[in-house]
Amino acid sequence: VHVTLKPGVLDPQGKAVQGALARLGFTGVDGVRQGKYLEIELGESDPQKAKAQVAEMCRQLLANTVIEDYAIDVGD
Amino acid sequence: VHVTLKPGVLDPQGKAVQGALARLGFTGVDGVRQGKYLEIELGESDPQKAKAQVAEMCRQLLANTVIEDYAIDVGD
Amino acid sequence: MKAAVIVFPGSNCDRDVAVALERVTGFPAKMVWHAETDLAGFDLIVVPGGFAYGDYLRCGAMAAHSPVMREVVSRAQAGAMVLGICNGFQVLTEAGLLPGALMRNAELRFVCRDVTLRVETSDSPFTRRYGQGEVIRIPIAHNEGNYFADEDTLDRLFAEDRVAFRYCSPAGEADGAANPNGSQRNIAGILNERRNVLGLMPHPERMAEPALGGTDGRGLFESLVAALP
Amino acid sequence: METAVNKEQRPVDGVAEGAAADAGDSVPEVVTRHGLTASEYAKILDILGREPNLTELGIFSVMWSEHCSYKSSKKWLRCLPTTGAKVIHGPGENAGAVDIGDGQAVIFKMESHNHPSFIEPYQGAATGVGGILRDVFTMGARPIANLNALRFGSPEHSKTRHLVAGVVAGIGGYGNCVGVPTVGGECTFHRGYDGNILVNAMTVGIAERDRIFLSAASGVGNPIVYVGSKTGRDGIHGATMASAEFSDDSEAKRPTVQVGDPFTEKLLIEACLELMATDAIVAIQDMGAAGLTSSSFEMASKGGLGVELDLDRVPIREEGMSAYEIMLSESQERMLMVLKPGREGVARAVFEKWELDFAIVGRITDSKHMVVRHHGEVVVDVPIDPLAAASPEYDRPWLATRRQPVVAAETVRAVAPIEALKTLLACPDLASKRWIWEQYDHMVMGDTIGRPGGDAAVVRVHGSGKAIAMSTDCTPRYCFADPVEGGRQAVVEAWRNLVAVGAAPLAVTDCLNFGSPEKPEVMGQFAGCLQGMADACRALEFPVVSGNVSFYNETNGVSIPPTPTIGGVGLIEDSERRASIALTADGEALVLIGGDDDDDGWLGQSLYLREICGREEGAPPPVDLVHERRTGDLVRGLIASGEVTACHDLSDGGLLVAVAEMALAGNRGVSLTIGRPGASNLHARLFGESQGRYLVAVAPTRLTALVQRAGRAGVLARVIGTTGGDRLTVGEGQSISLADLRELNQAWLPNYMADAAEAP
Ligand SMILES: Nc1ncnc2c1ncn2[C@@H]1O[C@H](COP(=O)(O)OP(=O)(O)O)[C@@H](O)[C@H]1O
Ligand SMILES: [Mg+2]
Repeated sequence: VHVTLKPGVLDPQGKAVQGALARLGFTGVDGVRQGKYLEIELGESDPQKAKAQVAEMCRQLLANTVIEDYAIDVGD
Repeated sequence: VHVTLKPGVLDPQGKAVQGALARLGFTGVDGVRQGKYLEIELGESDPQKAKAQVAEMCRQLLANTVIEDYAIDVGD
Repeated sequence: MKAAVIVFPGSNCDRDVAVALERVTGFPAKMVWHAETDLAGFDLIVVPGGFAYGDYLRCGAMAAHSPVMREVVSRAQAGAMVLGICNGFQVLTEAGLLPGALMRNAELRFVCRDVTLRVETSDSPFTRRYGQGEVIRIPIAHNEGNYFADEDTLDRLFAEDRVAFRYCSPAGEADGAANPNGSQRNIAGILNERRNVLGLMPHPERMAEPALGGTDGRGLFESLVAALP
Repeated sequence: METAVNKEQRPVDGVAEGAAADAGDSVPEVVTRHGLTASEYAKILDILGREPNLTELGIFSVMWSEHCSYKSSKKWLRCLPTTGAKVIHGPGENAGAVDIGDGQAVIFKMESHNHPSFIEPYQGAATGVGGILRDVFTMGARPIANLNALRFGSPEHSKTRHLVAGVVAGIGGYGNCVGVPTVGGECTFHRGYDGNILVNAMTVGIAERDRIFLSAASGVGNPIVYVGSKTGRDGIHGATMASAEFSDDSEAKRPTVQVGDPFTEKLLIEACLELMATDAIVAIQDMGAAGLTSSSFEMASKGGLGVELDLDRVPIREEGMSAYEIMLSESQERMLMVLKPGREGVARAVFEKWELDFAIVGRITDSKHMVVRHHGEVVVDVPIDPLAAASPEYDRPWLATRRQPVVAAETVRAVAPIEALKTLLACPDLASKRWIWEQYDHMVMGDTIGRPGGDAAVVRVHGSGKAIAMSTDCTPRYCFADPVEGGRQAVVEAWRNLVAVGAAPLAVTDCLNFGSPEKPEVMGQFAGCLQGMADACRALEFPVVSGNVSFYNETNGVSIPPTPTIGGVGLIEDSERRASIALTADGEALVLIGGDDDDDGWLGQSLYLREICGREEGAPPPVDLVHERRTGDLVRGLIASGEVTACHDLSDGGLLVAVAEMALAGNRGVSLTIGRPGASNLHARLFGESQGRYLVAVAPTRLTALVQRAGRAGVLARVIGTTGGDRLTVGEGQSISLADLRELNQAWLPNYMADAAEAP
């Protein structure tokens, strides 16, 4: 699961990382946005159902939908 | 860039998320690991070079290689 | 004793530690901005608590790459004392001066309160004024104080007598109930191999005068006066 | 933020605005969407002599919003005493300033962030802390302490846990990072806040008296400088949102949530204080509600001048922002300054050192107009004085709250004292709030000598022997039952908490949280509370020097209980001469100071009545301001002369709860000598909430002198127990160990929160 800040929402961490990269001499960095990445192991074997379950988890807990978006990839 | 905790390193956040999911009534969650996800916009147009640059950023700053691994995807 | 306190953008215990240093040792400390690159002549360098660079990305990560940190590393190699408190401890691990890493507290909450610590070794320039095994009360205030290192490193730290402080009960038991943040083996502070670098999560500078609730933190600064010219 | 009372603003006719009055007129829909009424729109046409464009409409809308204009509250705010021998700046500046001697001033203010915190608790609370910090350091003060007064819904409500977790983490996350200790506050729960929690944040700072910075611009041609973070599309129309009632579709208003950046705030504090040490600044104003609009407007308006802004120079975070968006953005961590000519270089160097944005965005003019250019075109041209002068003021209809009958003690069920005590100490309102304050760094800056858990927090004035005492207080159930008594009580409780640590109370800030002013009952509560506050502030010479009004705290038409939070600030001249609630020695006498035998057992609106008997009713305890002052002055004197070893005021839960709190804090038992079986109305004497009382501990050798001294002051002093042991004993055979009591008192909140499901 990727949880990222909605476009337009201030990302203080990304801003600070960008500054730090510049201080380290990395040039050409035009923007940094920081998000969360979660790996969830599920008992569920049906990918469809697993995805639906995780989407529900995102809405209820994993993402703060006021300011964040989420995207789900189902692996194996 | 995905920054994840090395296997074997305890993940207090992942553990807490797992606990919270259980309290919310989600069953069948066997494990949760939480990592970071960074989107970096680069001026560099050569994907090879971009990847090399970002790998260097990871080594120097973005990941703490004592406890973390990183993986880089170059988009467009 | 010539002491420097490094100031990063976001440091916030820089003044506190300077005040305690001067109060206990009588020596004023020099505040050094992170952009400076010359620490020659200082025999004690303090990396203070706070939120350097907001603790964004990882605590201490961005500060560890400040110009001044290269100089801190080289001064440490030259034998100067380096003390990292709280955020300073995180910076020292990120800079590679101390092994391991400080992760999010097991309870995932910031915790600010007095804890009791056991002095695991009085054989260091930072702890010689404490008794071996003495139990002291010092405040902690952190969100990422959960000390992690792999088992080999932990074994080595103990084998080499490099664990300076462990969280313990008031009776001196370093058990799970006394562990405020999930640190492996209740570790609160560690030394480098040469024993001239100490990193610890608790704030001795906050317990250096009776009005603040106690004086158990003074021993650390008194030890340094005794150890330094 | 705007000012509480602006005496310059001429009252306009007292027409009550409201749906009925406006129903007949038709105004463009865009006007209504901006929260402006037909009569207000007519005034705009009149002032401009033409139709406003969208940006101008936005500007009028925010400037005349309840939040910025105080249109419904002004009339009542005027009744508060705001002056005093030590008051340097009362309401009307960013924060109040009071003289503390030695050329120093204490500067403080409280502000609400209720609506944003309900929508996004972490960021809402965090940005609330950020905003109030800026109000204080804008004036040149270094912030030395934060406090927070929190009101949540019933613990059983499904949202409460999530809100508590987020708000506390947000306050801690911001305050801890900027390195200002969060030293106190309050936190209670009631179903009246289920749909509308209160998050009131207070900051206290210290400045040199002769280096206080104000916002009035001067010097035609002087550059206007923008510093801090870049401007994004954050919180556009937050000010009007904060003034609009909640409803279930408030989800739709979500995009206005702002994200706080405490790291940038820390840099901004250091950079501003560094620049303030030079002579470069003429005027400075933080960009709070209504952002660039209200800050630039206010600077010009107070200086009687005009302002010219070039939006192309404003540091922008997102592409393609319109003039409307730039003018109304509420992006955090930004300041506007007027510099002396030629000092731009000095200022730029400071802000660049701290890696903050710095831009010259305009200049002061003598046009008395606000003129804004964007892409080379004039996009705003409004005259300043007429806009300010025509700022609406309403004398809204109000309905006095009906008084409730006095509850006689005889009609209240008596429960065995220890059982009742156990229930009370574990009830949500009295349970220890340690779980909260341990998430706040309350010791950073190295001057916290009175940590949370006592009556008032105490923080030393750095490098001196003086200390500042601070407390936030309000008892909403009293205010609901009787706004006038409740308003008085909120003030006297804050005053008492300061006295109880040995401080001389100086002044107050307030945060007035109420429902919709368009409802006569709510206006009645507001008017009543203000009258009560005014009485008490006058009688105690405890002026109001800053504050904030938050109306429209309702959900689906139901208003919150009236909650005028009082932030009291006091001075301890010698920080060694103070008291704490912790008992320090065995064998001492515990003495009840104040009150009288007839009046000890006021059970109406008490926590005993609510928690034990399930009754929320009756007249609240009356406040006798003369007695209050006499008693407090005596207690302060006793502490100053070192006569007593511990002190605690009596408030929620009454006498036995206060005794228990002192025993727990000092880990020392108490045997009460009142409470022999058969005593009449014992439950009322032990748990009644009569006002004006304190408990002190005194060594036996000093007891007689103390009782005599009290007698001379005309205050009753009654020995009610002795200290010692590890149990709390009431009468024979009724006792409980401190360990058990502590467990009950400490466990409730952590246990409650253990079930929280929060994403870390
Ligand atoms: N939200 C909070 N933040 C910090 N401290 C708090 C908070 N809520 C309560 N406290 C602390 O808990 C103690 C008890 O609070 P309270 O019962 O309101 O005191 P009092 O009855 O004396 O006004 C006080 O020291 C107060 O500062
Ligand atoms: Mg009190």
